Amino acid sequence: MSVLVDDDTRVVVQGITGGEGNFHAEQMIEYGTNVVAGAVPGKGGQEVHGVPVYDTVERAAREEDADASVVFVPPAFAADAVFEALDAPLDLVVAITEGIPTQDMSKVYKRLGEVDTRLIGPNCPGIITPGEAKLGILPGNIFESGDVGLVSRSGTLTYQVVDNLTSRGIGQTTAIGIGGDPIIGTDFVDALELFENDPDTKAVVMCGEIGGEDEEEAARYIAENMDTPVAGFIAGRTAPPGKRMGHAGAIVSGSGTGTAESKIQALNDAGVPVGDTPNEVADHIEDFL
Amino acid sequence: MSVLVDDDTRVVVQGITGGEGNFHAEQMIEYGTNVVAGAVPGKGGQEVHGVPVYDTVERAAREEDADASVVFVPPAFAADAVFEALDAPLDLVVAITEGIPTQDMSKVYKRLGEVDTRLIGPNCPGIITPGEAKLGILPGNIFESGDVGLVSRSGTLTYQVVDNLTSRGIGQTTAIGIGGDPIIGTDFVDALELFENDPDTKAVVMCGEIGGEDEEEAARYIAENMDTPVAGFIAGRTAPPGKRMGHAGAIVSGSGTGTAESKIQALNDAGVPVGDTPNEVADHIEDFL
Amino acid sequence: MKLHEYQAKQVFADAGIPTPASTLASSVDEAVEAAEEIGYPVAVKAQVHVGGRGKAGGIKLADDREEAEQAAEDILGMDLKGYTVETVLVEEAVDFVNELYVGVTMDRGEGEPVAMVSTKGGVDIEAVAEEDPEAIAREHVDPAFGMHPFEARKAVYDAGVPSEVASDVASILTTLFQLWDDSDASDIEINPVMITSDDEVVAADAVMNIDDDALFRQPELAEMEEEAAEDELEAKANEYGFDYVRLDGNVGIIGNGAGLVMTTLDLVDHYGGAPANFLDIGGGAKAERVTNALDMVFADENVDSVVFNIFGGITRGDEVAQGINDALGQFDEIPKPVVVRLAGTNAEEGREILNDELVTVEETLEDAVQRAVEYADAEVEQ
Amino acid sequence: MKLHEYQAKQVFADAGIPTPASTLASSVDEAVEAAEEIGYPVAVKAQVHVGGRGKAGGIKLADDREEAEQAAEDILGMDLKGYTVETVLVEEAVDFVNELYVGVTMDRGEGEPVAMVSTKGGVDIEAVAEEDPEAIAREHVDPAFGMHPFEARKAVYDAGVPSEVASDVASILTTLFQLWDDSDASDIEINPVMITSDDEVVAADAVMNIDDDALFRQPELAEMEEEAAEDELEAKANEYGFDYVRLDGNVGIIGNGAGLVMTTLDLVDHYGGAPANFLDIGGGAKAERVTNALDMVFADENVDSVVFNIFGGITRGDEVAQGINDALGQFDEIPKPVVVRLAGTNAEEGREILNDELVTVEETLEDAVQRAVEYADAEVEQ
Repeated sequence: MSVLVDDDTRVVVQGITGGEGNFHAEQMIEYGTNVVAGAVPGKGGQEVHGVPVYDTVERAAREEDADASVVFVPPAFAADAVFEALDAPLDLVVAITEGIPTQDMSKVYKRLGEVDTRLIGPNCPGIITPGEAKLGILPGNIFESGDVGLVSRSGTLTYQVVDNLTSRGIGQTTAIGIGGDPIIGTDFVDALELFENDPDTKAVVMCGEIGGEDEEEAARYIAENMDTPVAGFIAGRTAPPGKRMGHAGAIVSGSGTGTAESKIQALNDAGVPVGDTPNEVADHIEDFL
Repeated sequence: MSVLVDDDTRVVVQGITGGEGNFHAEQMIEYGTNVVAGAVPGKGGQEVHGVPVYDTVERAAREEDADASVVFVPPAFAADAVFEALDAPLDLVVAITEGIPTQDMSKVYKRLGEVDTRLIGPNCPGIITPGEAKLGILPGNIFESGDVGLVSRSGTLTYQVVDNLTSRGIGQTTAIGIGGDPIIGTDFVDALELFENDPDTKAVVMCGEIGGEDEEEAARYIAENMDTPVAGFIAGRTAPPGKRMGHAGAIVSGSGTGTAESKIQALNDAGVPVGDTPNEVADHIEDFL
Repeated sequence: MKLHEYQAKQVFADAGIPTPASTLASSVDEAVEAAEEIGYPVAVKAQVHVGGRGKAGGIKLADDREEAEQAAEDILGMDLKGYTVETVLVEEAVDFVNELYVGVTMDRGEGEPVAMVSTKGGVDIEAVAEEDPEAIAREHVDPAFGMHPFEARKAVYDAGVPSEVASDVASILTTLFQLWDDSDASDIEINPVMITSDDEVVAADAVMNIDDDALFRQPELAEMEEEAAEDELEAKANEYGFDYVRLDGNVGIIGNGAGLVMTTLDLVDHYGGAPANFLDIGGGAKAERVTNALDMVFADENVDSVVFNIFGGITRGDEVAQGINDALGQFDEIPKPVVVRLAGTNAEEGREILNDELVTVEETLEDAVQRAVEYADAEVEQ
Repeated sequence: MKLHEYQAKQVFADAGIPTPASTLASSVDEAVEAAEEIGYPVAVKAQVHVGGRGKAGGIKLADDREEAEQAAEDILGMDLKGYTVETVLVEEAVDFVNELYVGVTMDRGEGEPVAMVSTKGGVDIEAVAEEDPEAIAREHVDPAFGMHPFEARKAVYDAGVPSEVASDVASILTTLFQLWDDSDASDIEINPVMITSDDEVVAADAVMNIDDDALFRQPELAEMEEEAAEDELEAKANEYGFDYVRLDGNVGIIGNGAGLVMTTLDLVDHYGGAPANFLDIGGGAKAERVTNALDMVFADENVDSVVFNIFGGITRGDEVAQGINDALGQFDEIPKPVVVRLAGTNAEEGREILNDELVTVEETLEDAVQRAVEYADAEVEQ
């Protein structure tokens, strides 16, 4: 019925006493997510929304048998929070924080290669398995349980596509926002592999954007390894080279790599139809089902 | 007939243009070791003892198909030389250099966990397979080919024990000087495992000394995993606590760990006879064969 | 954040990298005085954040006082790709026999830094990377360990740097990496490193860009940021804290979330229009942010219509609608037609609140974009 | 290399760790003046490289001028475990409610640094480690990454440090690790960190030992090394570059290689003798090193005989023999009987060269040691 998270996932909220952490912890709990603890240095012993707070993630994980966390920690301290979650160790860490210095993420990325924990993000809306659990800031009400997996580099674009799907009665197994930063934990290929191996996911939407080579790599992966049909969308067709389109990763280099054309071409070559509008993506998915 | 090195081993000498490197490269070649290259930054294109010198280890390895190196590089640059050999990558690196800063070795040790290369040393006499190859500074003439494996934390003590063996006509498969520093690459357990898996090694001599817990760990390994008989020697029975006996690793801590008594007891408990003199060690080996 | 050449050179020089004697000048007199003190020949170099300064006439050599004066007169005040030159660096002209490229950047795909060395220095390195990738030696660096000295040597020898200067160039590269690491740089490069006939190495240019997300912990570098003579609207976006990029079209675009805004741009194009800008107001859409966003878009004289595309996630549509009403209510007359599309949480409530005397409300993204393109076309026809 | 408390405190204070006000004094007058300036109560603390100073009378509290004078008089010039106290640190006595232990060292077994925190501060931490290991929180640190802030926090919270000061103590630990790393320290610790009634934290003692092998790149710390009032012979060994440890017996021992020398000591003991020292002359045995080694051993008045045990590896036995002949030839009379055992490369040639009017030559290690023990016993009986 899902990948990575479900109603058994036991979640720690890192930064639960901050404004964002507090608000979204409440939202997650309301959605039915099994939030079992908060972790904030110096706040051990407090309770937030009925959830006990610990000074360290390791203690939260040990005392509450947690296996995942969501990081709502300001950018200056966010990489350290991720390192702490990797060390606890948890199985899954979802980093919502935007604006983490790239060199910090480079070190995190190195560490990810040494441990078994999976990171989603940073600078992402999180992950949701409709009706079971959401780890992050996605608006639960637009999702509906169903057969389609979704992976996206962007937040509100994800919501747009989900809206197009849900309004046609097409539900989702799990939606993963992998984040718009240049260095991220789970990438398209990782997410596609999860969906390919999930018997309940009948089709996958992949929302990419300009910058980097991830979509091209994903296309290669799809061509070589996937039976589940995939429909794509690429944002940024009209973006001029050298201009950063919001996301730190969304930039077409001067030498012409990372363009929407190259990504769309690669996906088409892999047999993936790419919609010109979000609505067209939903059309393709409808065709698959 | 041997572990780790034989006459097929293709050796790079790092630091071949320095005094020590130059002298021992010649000794190694005279012994019959297959020295195929030297590596010294800025000396690429030269030749030493008929061997071509390259600016980088990677290039030496690539051009000459080398798989091992011996490091004769001053302590300030030795860790970097080891990192370079790990990166080349070579299969085996033997670091002779004494006096490498401990924090440098700690970083090397971390890196060793990430690569497939084996390090012997530092601060060690090297490794020899009598009649085939020696990588290091061991005096070839005292060794003889035979059935006994030898592993030791000390240089001249190794020679002493080998002398006791050879003078009785007991030869050696391979002798490994693992070095007297607190942080080393190949330790007793690693070396014992190699000898246990070598069908030609009929018995093993293990020369330990005070300091650390390596001999105790070796005793546990022997008890649990070894069929090949082992005889031991432990230097430093008369060393007072808190005094460093030459080797940086040879120190009995104030709290009583690392003593000769504890090591001898552990070995005896594992069924390993420990000689009171090097000659008694040879007696035990003679009994085994 | 980009450092000017003169700033980056100061950072390099402080770290021990050899740089030519130089003085910053913001008037012709200052430039001539600097040239006289340094001695001829000198190079007079425009200090603007523009690539290809040399080709565009922003760098001139001068062999004597007269030429120096002429060069400074030519360059100071000139327009270089939209930027006015306000300062020049007057620098000892190095007599070189060879030029190298040395740089460190983040390889985003690999998630780790990469050091680069090439003997094809002094030319556009991106062109070299495209046409002759083998001419650039690349050495990836483990970010946890930092650069080992052997890695610098390896890059230098792999690139084929002449052995007489290999050790000095390796040492420059090691220093550059350390600076990159300590300064939270995104890119740092010297192009060219000049090699003189007596095997001296000199950093003849200097590029250093800092990760904006790390400026909070680089106070000394952050202070070097100058009020660049950048696009007025982009400066305003900076002030408001918006992600904004000005484009050539006439349909103003406001939205929340980079992907969704890019998609809105793409749809404007798809329906035959031309986007005037990228403007992401981010999460939440309080009245003030809405006001500021509209202010910016209206300030762009090219804009003929505006499409406002908000997908409410956690943000509620009714709150956004109220913000839009408040913002537009401040105008006596709405300068350009505004189309609003609200979706997501409480979108319906939001649409009900919106004052349709101020804005045109559309339900779908496609309809909203098409309507905005129509309005823009109508304005053009007038 | 060990830093004195006052030196380590200076390093800590420079790094931002709070330390009490203090002044170094090498006379009673200076000490009193310092105490008057700091204000009472003060602690007067002997600056010697000896553990357990407090118990041995090397630290005294003074509540007024008279007591300060008395304390300085008592401590200055006193003998602490063989070391004469030449300076004292006069320090503000901190009024504390709690004492912690904080330290960083190399875990040799794991090959990586370990940070330690305990609420059982102010007492012998090795005893705590032995009797109540759970009372010390340990956090291993990856040497490539360095200490992450969360690791410091984890150690502090795991140790049960009161939450009021947890953040300050974590910050001290982070700083200590950075110092450990930057200074090539082997051990660095504060025992105790005092906690005052108003939740201030203060480093009331300071230990900092530097890896001797890294002193070449720590010039500032190397300069702090003082001619300690150490054993005269050990000082001489330092000068000669020998590994030397003085022991209680009367059989002097010279050899090459740490393991072989230790084995020689063990054999002396095994055959009923008592080793007077450990002396490793290292590789090669040129005449000068042999002369210096003999000089040292003869300078030890406890020595009654000497055993010289060389296993020639690359070093040739005949060269060593020549060195021994040359060295002993300089004496009119050999002070104590010397037994020489040469083995390995060219040992036979060496034995032939050796002048048996100067030394007794033995072929095996066992024989050589037994002979030296006999000689020593004979000297004792005289």
